[in-house]
Amino acid sequence: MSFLRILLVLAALAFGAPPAIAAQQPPPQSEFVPVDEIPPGEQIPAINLVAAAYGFVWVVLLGYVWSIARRLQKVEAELVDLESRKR
Amino acid sequence: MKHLTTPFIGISAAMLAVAPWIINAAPYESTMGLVQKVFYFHFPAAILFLLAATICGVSSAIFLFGKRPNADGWAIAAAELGLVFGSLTLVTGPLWARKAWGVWWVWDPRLTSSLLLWMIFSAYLLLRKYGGPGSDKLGAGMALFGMANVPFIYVSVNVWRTLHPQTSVVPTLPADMGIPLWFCFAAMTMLFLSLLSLRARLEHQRARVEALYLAEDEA
Amino acid sequence: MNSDFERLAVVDVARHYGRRKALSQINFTCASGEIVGLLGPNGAGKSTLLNILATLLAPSIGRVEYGERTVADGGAEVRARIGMLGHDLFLYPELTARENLSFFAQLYGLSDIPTIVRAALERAGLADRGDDFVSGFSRGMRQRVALERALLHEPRLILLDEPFTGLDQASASALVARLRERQRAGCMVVVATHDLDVADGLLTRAIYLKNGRIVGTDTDSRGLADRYRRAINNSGGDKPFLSADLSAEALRAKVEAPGAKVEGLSKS
Amino acid sequence: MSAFFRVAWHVMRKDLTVEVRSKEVLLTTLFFAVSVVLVFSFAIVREGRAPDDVAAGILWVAISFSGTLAMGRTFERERYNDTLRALILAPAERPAIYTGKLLGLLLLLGLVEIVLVPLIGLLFNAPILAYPGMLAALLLLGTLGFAAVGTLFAAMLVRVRSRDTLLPVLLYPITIPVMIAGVRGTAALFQAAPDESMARFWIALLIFWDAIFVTLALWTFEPVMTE
Repeated sequence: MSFLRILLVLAALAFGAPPAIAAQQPPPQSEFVPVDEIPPGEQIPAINLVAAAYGFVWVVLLGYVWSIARRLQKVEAELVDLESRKR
Repeated sequence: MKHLTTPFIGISAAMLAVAPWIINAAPYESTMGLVQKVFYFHFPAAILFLLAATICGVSSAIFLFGKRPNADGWAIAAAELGLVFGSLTLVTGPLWARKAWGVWWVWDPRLTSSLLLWMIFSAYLLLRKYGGPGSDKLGAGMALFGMANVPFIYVSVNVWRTLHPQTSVVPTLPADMGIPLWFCFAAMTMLFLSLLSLRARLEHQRARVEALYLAEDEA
Repeated sequence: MNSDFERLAVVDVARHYGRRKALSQINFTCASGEIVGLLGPNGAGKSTLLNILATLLAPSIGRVEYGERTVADGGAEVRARIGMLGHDLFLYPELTARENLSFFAQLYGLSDIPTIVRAALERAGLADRGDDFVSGFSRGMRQRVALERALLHEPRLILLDEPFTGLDQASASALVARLRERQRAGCMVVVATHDLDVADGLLTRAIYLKNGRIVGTDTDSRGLADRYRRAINNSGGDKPFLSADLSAEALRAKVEAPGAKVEGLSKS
Repeated sequence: MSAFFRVAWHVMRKDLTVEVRSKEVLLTTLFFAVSVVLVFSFAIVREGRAPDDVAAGILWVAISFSGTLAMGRTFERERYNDTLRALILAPAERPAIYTGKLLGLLLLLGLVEIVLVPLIGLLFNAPILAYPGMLAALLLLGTLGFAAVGTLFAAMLVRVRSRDTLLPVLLYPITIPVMIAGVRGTAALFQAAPDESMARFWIALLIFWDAIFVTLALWTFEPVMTE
C-alpha cells in the first residue's frame, strides 16, 4: 500500500516537472478547433469566475481535510483513553 | 499506513498550491480564453466523483453479500468523498459554463446525471445519519441501486436531451495543456486517495471504539 | 429433511445497538419439555433475547444452536419449527380470525388448512366467532387467536413475549393450561414476562435478567417473587455483578433459612 | 418455485382483502393524486389553457407522489401489529413475501391510474385513446420500476424512526430514470404528431430497467431484512 503511494508521488512529480520548462515558452496559439461559440455580451470578467472556482475548490478541500482530522483526532483520543483504561 | 497519509496530503496540497502557476503558464484556449482554466480542476474532480460512486457501490456489495464489516467503512468514506468532489464538480462547472455558454446551468446529460448522482450520495448520507441502528445495511442496499443507476441516468438523459451542447474540450488537447491537466489530475487523485483512506480509517477506528466500549465490562 | 431439534442452546450471546448493550454474555440451554421464564424489569433485554431466539435479530456476538443447527445453516428450516407470540400479537385487525389463521397456515405451507383452522378456533374457544373481525375482539380473545396462530404449525420452540398482560384470571389460566399441554407434547417454551404471579408454578426454570445480563437462574418453580426481587436488587445499579450467579443451590440455601416452603419441581 | 408464487399470491391476496375492507389506502392515494394534478395545473395553466406537452409530466408526477404515499401506508399497516415481523418469521422465502407486497401495491396503483389517466386526458386534452396498448405498457412498466424500488425501501425503512421523510428522499433520486422514461414515452404519445418509435424506444428501456430493479430488489431483500 505504502509502496504504491510512493510510486504515485514519483509519478506526480515526474508529471509536475515538465510544465516548468513549458512555462518559459511563449504561449503558442492552440491548435484545436473550438466547438462552441461564446455568447456575446459577457458581463462577468473571466478572471473572477476562475478565481471563484479555484477559491471554492481550495476552501472545500481544506475544510474537508480539517473536518476529517478533527473527527479522527477525537475518535483516536477516545480510543487511547479506552485502551489505557483497559489495562 | 497511518504515518503516510499525512505527508501525502501535504504533497498533494503542495502540488495543488503550485498548480495555479503551472496552469497560468499553459496556453490560453483560443475562444474561451481565461475561463477555460477552470477545466484543470473541474475535470479531475468529475472523474474522481465517478470513481467514488464505483467504490461506494462495490464496497456496499461486498459488505452486504460478503459480510465484511470493514467494507462498510470504505463505502461511507467513498460516499462522503463523492459528495465533496461532486460539489466541486457541480460548482466549478457552472462557473465555467457562465462564461463559455452564457448560462449557469444547462440541462445537458452530463450535468443532469452529475446532479442526480450527487443527490443519490446526499440521500445515502442522510440515511446513514438519520437511519438509526441498522442503517448500514439499508445504506448498502441504497448504494447498490445508486451505482446501478449511473450508466442508465446518463443514457436516458442523453436521449431526453438529444440537442446537448457540444462543448467537451477533453479529447484533443495539445501537450502544453495536457501537462498541467495531468499534473492537477495526479494531485487531486492523490488527495482523493489519501482522504479516502483517512476517512475509512476514521470509520474503522469508530468501530474499534464501539467494540472497546462493549468489551469494557465484559472482562 | 429432519429439521427438528430437541435442544436449544444459547452460547455467549450479546447484542448491541450502537454503543448500547441490549444483551451481553447470555448463556443457557433449554431441553424438550421445559418452560423457561425470562424475568426482569422493563428494558432488561427480554424482548431482544426473544427476537434473537426467533431468528429475527442476529446476535452481535455468540450463537444460538437449534439442535445441531444454527440459523446460518438453514434459516427457513429452523424458522419452520419456531412459533412466536409477539407483544403486538401479529394479527391483522381487518381480517377475521379465520382469515388470519388461514393466511398464516398458507405461509407456513400447511396442508388441510380448513381442518387445522377449525381445530385452532375451537381451542381458542372461538368456534362460533371465527368469521368476526379481529378488530372487534377483546384483548383476551385476540390473545387466544394469536396464541393459536403461533402454534398452528406445531412448532418445537414456542416463544412468548409478555403473554399475560391484559388477561383476566380465566384467560390467563387457559393460557397456562395450553402451555402445559404443549410442554407435555415435548415442546420447549420460552416466556418473557414480568408477571410473577402467573409465572409462579408454571416455569421449570427462571432466568433473571437485568440490564441485559443474567443475574441469576432458578430451577425452583414456586415462590419466585421473593427470589426475583433479591436477584434483581442484589445485582446493584449500573455495574451488574456476575460472580453472584444465584444458582439453584445457593438460592435454596437462602430461602430455606427463613423456613420457606421449597418444592423443587422435579420435572426432567 | 411453485411455493414461491403460492406465498406471493397469498401475501398479495391478504393485502387486497385488507384494502377492500378498509379502502383507506386506495381512497387517500387517489384523492392525493387528484390534488397533485390540481396543484400542478394551478402552477401551469395560463389564461385558461395549459401549455402543450405538460400532460405527461403531470401524470407521472402524480403517480410518483401518490405512489410514495401508498407505499408508506401499506407498510405502516404491517407495522401496526408488528405483522411484518410475523411475515419475516414464516419459513417462506423472503423474496416471495417481497413479490407479494409488490404485486399488491401494483394493483393498487393500477386502480389509481385508471382514474388518473382519464382525468388527465380530460383536463389537458391529451389523446389517451390514440395508442391505448402502448400507453398501458408505459404505465405498467413505469409503475413496476417505481414500485419495485419503493417496496424494497419502504420495507427497509419500517424499523427506522424517520421513515416518512426518508422514503421519498431515498426513492426519488433512484427512480429518476424510470420517471424520465415514463414521462418521455408518454409525451411522445401525447404530442400533436405522435412518435411511435420514440415511445417504443422508451418502453424497451423501461423493460431493461425494470429487469435490473426487480432483480436487484429480490437480491437485496433477504440480507437487508435481517437485522
